Amino acid sequence: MATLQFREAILAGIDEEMARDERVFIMGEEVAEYNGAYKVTEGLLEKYGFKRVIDTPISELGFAGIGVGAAMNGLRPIVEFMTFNFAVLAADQIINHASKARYMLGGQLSCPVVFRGPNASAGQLGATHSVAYDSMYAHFPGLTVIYPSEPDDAKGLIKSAIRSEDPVLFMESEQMYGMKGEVSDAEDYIIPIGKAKVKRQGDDVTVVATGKMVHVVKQAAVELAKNGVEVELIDPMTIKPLDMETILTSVKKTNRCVVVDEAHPFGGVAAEVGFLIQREAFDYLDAPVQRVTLPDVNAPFSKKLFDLWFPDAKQVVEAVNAVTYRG
Amino acid sequence: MATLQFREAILAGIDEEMARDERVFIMGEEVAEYNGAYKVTEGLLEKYGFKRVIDTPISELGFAGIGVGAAMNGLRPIVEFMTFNFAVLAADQIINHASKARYMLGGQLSCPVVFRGPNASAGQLGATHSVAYDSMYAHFPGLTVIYPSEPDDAKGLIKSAIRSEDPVLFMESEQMYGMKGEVSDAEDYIIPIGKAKVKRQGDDVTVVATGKMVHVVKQAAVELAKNGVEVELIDPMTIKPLDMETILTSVKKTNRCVVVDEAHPFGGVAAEVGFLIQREAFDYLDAPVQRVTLPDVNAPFSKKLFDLWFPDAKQVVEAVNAVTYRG
Amino acid sequence: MATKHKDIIFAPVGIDPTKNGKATGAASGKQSPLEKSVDLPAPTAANHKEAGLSKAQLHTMYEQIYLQRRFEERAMQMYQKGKFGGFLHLYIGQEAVSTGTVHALNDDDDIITAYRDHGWGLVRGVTPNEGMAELFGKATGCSKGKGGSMHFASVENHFWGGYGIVGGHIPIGGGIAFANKYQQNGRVTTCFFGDGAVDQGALHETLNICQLWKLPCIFVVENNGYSMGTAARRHTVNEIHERAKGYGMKSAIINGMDLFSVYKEMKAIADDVRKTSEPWFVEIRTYRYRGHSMSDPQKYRTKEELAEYQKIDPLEKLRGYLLENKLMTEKAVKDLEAKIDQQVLDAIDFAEESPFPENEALFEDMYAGEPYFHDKGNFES
Amino acid sequence: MATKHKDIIFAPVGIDPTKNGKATGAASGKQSPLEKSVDLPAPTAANHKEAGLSKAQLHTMYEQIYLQRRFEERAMQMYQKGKFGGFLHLYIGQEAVSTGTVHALNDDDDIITAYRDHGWGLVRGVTPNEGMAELFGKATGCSKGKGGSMHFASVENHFWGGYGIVGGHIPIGGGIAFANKYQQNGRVTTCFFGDGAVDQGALHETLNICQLWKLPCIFVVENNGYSMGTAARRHTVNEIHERAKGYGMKSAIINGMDLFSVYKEMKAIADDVRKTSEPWFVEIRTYRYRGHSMSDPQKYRTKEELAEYQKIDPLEKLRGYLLENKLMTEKAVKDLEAKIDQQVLDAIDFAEESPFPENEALFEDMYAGEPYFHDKGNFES
Ligand SMILES: Cc1ncc(C[n+]2csc(CCOP(=O)(O)OP(=O)(O)O)c2C)c(N)n1
Ligand SMILES: Cc1ncc(C[n+]2csc(CCOP(=O)(O)OP(=O)(O)O)c2C)c(N)n1
Ligand SMILES: [Mg+2]
Ligand SMILES: [Mg+2]
Repeated sequence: MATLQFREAILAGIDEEMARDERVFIMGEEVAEYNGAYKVTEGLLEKYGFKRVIDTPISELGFAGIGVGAAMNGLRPIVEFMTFNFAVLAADQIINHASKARYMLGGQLSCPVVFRGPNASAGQLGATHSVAYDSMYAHFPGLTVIYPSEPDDAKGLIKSAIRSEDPVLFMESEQMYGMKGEVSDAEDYIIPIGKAKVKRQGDDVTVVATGKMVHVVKQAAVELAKNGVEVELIDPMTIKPLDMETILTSVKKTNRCVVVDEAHPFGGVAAEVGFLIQREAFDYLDAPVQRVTLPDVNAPFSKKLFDLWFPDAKQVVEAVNAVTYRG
Repeated sequence: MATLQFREAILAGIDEEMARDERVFIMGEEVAEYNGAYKVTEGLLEKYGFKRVIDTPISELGFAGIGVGAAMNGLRPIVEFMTFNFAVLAADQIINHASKARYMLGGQLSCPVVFRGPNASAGQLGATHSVAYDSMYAHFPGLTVIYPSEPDDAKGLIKSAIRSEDPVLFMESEQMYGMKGEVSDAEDYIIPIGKAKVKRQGDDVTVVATGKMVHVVKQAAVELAKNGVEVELIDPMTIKPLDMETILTSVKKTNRCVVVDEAHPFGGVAAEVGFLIQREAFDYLDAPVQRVTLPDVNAPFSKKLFDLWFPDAKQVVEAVNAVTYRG
Repeated sequence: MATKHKDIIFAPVGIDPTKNGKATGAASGKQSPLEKSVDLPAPTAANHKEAGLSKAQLHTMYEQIYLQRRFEERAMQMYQKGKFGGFLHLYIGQEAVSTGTVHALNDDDDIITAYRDHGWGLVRGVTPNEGMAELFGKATGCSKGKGGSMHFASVENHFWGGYGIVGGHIPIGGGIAFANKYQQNGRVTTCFFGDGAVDQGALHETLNICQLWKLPCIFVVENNGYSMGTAARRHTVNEIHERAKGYGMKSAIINGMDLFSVYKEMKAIADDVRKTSEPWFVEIRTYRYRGHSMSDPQKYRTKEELAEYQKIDPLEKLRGYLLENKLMTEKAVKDLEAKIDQQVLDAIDFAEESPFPENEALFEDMYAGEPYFHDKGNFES
Repeated sequence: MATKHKDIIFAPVGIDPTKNGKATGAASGKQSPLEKSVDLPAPTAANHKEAGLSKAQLHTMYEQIYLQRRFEERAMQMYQKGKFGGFLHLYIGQEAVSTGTVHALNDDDDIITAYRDHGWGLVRGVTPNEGMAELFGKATGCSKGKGGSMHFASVENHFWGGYGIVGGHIPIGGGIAFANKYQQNGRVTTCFFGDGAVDQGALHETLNICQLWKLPCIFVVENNGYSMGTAARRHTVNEIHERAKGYGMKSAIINGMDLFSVYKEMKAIADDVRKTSEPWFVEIRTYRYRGHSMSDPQKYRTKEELAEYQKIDPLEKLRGYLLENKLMTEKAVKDLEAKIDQQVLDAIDFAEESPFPENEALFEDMYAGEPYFHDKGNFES
C-alpha cells in the first residue's frame, strides 16, 4: 500500500490507463502546460506529449463536444472541467448528445468519454462555484456518475471509468485533493463501477453518504459511538448505478437510515435513496428516513454563512438522534 | 366561464399582462412573425408591435442571457424556448445567473424573468426532444417552477409568473396545447404560485401528479372508481414552491399515496414528494409510497416503443393496487 | 408610450409589407427579402467535364438525386396518411448539395449533419428500405426505429447521422476530425448544418478550436434562406461565409443549386484539407421547396421566390443536361426513374411489413457496455 | 506509435522551450510568445489635452489609480494573513482601463465585468470600506459579504458587478443594453471580459444578436495576454479585435497601458454608440502583473515580459506625467498618496471591526418577492 493524495491517486489511474491504451488522451483548461489547475494532471504532458495532453480554450461546450465526437470515432477522451459548475455550459453535449446518441442511432456507435473534475463546494467561492451536480446528471438515462471519497476508491474507479464503453461523469472534490490515504498497489487495480462499500460497520443506524460527506459522517460516527450509537456507513461511490442492494441490506439490519448529501434538498441523491428505502424496506423501518443536505439557498461567500450553509457532523448527529428517537 | 384551449389560455394571460404593464415583452424563436411555433403567441405581434414581440436567432444561451440582463435593468421579459430541451443550452443563464445573481450581490438587483415553453415529451420526437426538466430546475435554489395541467390554471398562473419579482420557469405541454377547458373570466384572474389543487376528491388513495400526468391519472381514477377505489388527485401545479401541506393533509386521510411523474425516476419530483411523505407522515402510511415514472431509458421514436415508454393509466392503476394491497 | 415604441424595432422585420411596420433608423439595413435566399453565387463549372465528372458518375448522381426526391415525396404521402408521427423535414430542393459532396469525398471521409438528413442518408449507405422503415419506426430501420426521421445514420459508411439539437452536432463533427488527425488516417470530416445553426455558440467555439488545433474538418452551412420561418437576414448578420474572417479560416461560397459547382468546389476543398489538415468554413447557398416540417404554413415567403428556385431545380437541370448532351437517352432516363419509383414503393411495402421493435428493444442500445437501468424493477412490475 | 505522435500537436505550445517540442507543420504558426501580450498598439493621445482631459480630471484619475493599486496590494496582504479565503484575482497593472473608461462614460452609463472586478468597483461606487469588508465576508460589504472578491457591485451607481462564470455576463451586458434601448434612456452599456472569455459561445451569440438588434453596447476584451496560464495565442486564433469582422461590427484596438488613449478612444466610441445605437467590439490590450489568482506559480511567462510592462506602468506613468508637466507638485502627490494609504488602512480596520452577517442573512437576499425555501423546516431542526 502506498500513501497517496487524492489527486495523486486519480493521476496514477489516468497515467496507467494512458500507458496501457494509446487511444486515451486528456484535454481541458490548463491540463497540459500548467499541469492542471489543481495539479491532477501534473507531469502528464512531459510523459505523453502534446498529442495526448491538450490545453483547451475556455469553451466547455465546444471541447466537451469534441470529446464526444472523438469518443464516437474510436478514441477514449478524458475531458476535464475545471469544475462541474462550468460544465453547465456543456450540458447539451452531456445530456443531449453523449447520453443519447447511441440510442437514437439504434446502437450504431458508442461514446466512451469520461468527463471529470471537481464537484460541489470548494470553500468560499460563492454561488456559481459551489454546486453538487451528481444527482442532476444521475437523473438522465445513459450516464454513469461516480463520486468517490477516498484515494483508493478514486484510483480504482477512474480506471474503470476510462475503460467503460459508455459516457461516465467522474466527480472529485477540490477540497479533498490533498487528502492522503492508503492506495492499493496491486497491479492494474480496478474497482468495479456500481458497487457500494461499507466504510464503517455498525448495528444502530445506516448512514449513506458520498464524496466529502463521507468524512463528515465519519466525524459524526466518532461522536455517536461515544454515546453508544454505532453507525453503519455506506458509501455508494457510484451515484449511478446506485447499489441499493448494499444499502437495503444494511437498513434491514439497522432499521434506521440517514442520508447525507452535499446537494440541495429537492430531488437530490438523498431524496432518491430515501424514497427507495421506504418503498423497498417499509416494514423494516423503525423511523422515517432522514436526510442532511444543504439548505435550499445558494452558496454564500462569507465564512460564517458558509459554515452555516455547509452540512456538518452536528447535523448528522441530530439526524441520527431523530431516527433513533434520542436527544 | 369561457372555453379556451390551453394555448389560448396562456396567450390570454400574456396578453393581459402585456396590456397592463409596458415593461412586459416576449422574445423567442418564431414568436413574432410566425406567430409562435405552437401558436401560443398568435396575434401578439400585430397587437404590440416589433418592440415587444421579438423573434430571436437560435441562440438559446444568448437570448436567455439578454432576458436576464433586461430583467435586472427594469424590464419584465418573457423568454420562450421552443422546448425546454433546447433550454439546456441556456442552463448557465438559468442556473448560474438568473437564480444566483441577486444573492451574490447581496440583494442589489432582482431578476423578474419568465422562461417558458413546452416541457417533456411531445410524441414521436425522439430522445433529444422529450425530456421533463421541471425537477431538474426545481433542484436549484431561487427558481420557481410551474407546470400546470389545465387551461384555467395556466391562465391564472402565467399571470402570477409574469408578476413575480423573481425568475420563474413556466412549463407547458405541446401535447396539451389544443386541450380545451373552462377558464374563469373574472377580471384579472390570478392564481397564487405555490398552492396545490385537489382535482378529484377521494378517500382511498392520494395520487399526486402534474402536467400531462394529471390527465393520465384522471383516466385511471375512472377505472379505479369502477372497482370502488376513490382517488384523491392532487395537482401541485407549482413544482417549486411545492405545496406539501395539501399533499400531507390528503395522505393523512387516505394513508396511501402514489406519485405520477413524467420524468425519469432518479431524483425526479416523485422521489422528492415520496421522500417527504414518508418523513412527514410516516405513522399515517399504510403502505410505502409508490411512483409511476418513465423508465430510465431515453425516449424512443417508434410508436410502439414510445407507448411502452410513456406512463399510462394502467401503470397508475397497478401502483394504486399496490398501495391498497389489491389485485 | 404608444407613440414611442413605434420607433423601436429589435429584430429586423419580415417580408410581408402589411406586417412590417416601418423599418427605419436602427432597425433598417438590408431589406430585400430575397437577398440571402436568391443571391446565389455564379456556378463555377459550366459542364461536367470542367467539373471533372465522368458520364458514369453523372448517371449515378442522377439516380441518387432522383431517389432522394422520390423517397421524400413518398415519405410525405405516408406521413399524411398517418403512417408515422413526429417531425418530417424534407430535403427536397437541396439534393445537389448531398449528391455533389458525397462524390467529392472519399468513401471513408466522414459526414455528419442535422435533422434534415434523409438525402444524406440515402447517398451514404442508408438503403431506401432502411430509411422508410426508420420513418415507420420499424425494427428494420437504419436506426432500428429508435431515431426516426431526424436520426438517419449509417455509421459503417461514415455517415454519423442526423441530429436534432440545432448546432449540437457541430462540435461532434470537430471531434470526429480530431480523432482522424489523432489516428493519422487521412480522413476528412464534413459537418453540415443550416443557416439557423450559425447563430449557436457551439459554432464559434468549434471554429476557434478547430482552427487553433488544425483539425481536418469542413464546416458547411447549407444556407437555404430560412431558419424555420425566419429569413437568414432576420436571424444572422453579415454574409454567413464572412464569419470565417474572424478566425482567419479558409472559406468559400458555393452555388448549391448547381451540382457541378458543389462537386468541383467541395473536391478542391477536401483535397486542401487532406493536404494541409486545415479546416474550412463553407457556405453553400441552396433552397428548400417544402415547409420547414409538415405543419408549416409558409407565410414567410412568397410563391414567386419559391418558383424562382424551382426554375433551377437540380433534378430537372441534371435530367435536361443529360438529355441535351446525349449522355443518356430519354428511354434510359425513364427506365431509371421507373426503377427508382419501384424501389421506393418496395421500400414502403418493406416498411409496412416490417415488424415493430420487440418490447425488449426499449431497453436495448442504451449502453455499449453493461446496461444499467435505475429502478427498472419498478417499471417491470 | 511512439514516433508518430511526436508529429501531432493540437493546441499551440507554450513559451518554455524545454517543454515545447518542435512546433512544426500544422501546429506551427505564430510562435512568438510575447506577440499578443506585448504587442500594444501605439497610444493615440500624446498628452492629456489631446485626450481632452482637464487637470482636475487628471487628479481624480491619479487618485483612483492609486487607490485601486493600494487597495489590492493591501488586500493581498490580508489574504496572505488568512483574513479571508476563496479566490483573489488582482487587477494590478490594468487600472488604466477602468480609470480611463469610467471617465469616458456618463455616470449613468452601465458597466458590467468579470471576476477581476475590484478596480471597477472602486472607480464606480464601491467605497474602499465596502470593498474591503466584502473581501472579509462582512455584513458591511458592498454585497453584504455574500459575493466576496468576485462579486463586487454597486448597482445604484450602474456598476452591475463582477461575475465568475467566464463569459456568462456577456449576454447579460447585452440585456442591460436591450433594456436601455427599450426604455430609450440614452444610456450606453459597457461589458468587459478577458481574452479567455473570447472563446465562449456566449460571445458569438451575443455579438450576433446585438448587431442584429442594434443594441447600444460596447463589448470590451481586456486582453491581458493570458487566460490563467494560457497565452492568448494559445487559446484563441487570429487577432482578437478582428472577430468583429465576421459580424460586420465596428471595432477598435486600444493601448490599455495608456490612460489617455483609453479615455479618448472609449469616449469617442461611447459617443458613437449614443448617437447610432450600434454596438462595438473593442480589444484593449493590457497586462496583469500578478498571477491569475493567489496560487499561480506563473511559469507560463518570463520575468522579462513582466518587466517590460512594468516599465510603462499606468500608475508610474501618470505620476511622472503629473510631476513633469507640473500639473501636481511632489508634495501634493505625496499628500494624496498618504491620504489614500490611510483610507485603505482604515478600510482594513473597518472590515476587521465590521460584524459578520447574522445567521438569518443566510436566507436573505434570495428573493425580491416572497421567499421560499424548500424543506427549510428540516434545516432548522
Ligand atoms: C437548440 C435548438 N433550438 C431550436 C430548435 C428548434 N428548431 C428545429 S429546426 C429549427 C430551424 C433551423 O433552421 P436551419 O438551421 O436553417 O436548418 P434548416 O431547417 O433550414 O435545414 C429550429 C428553430 C432545435 N431543434 N434545437
Ligand atoms: C465557464 C468557466 N470556465 C472556466 C472558469 C475558470 N477560470 C476562471 S478565470 C479563467 C481564466 C480567464 O481568463 P481571461 O478571460 O483572460 O481573464 P483574466 O483572468 O485574464 O482577467 C478560468 C479558466 C470559469 N470561471 N468559468
Ligand atoms: Mg435553413
Ligand atoms: Mg486574460
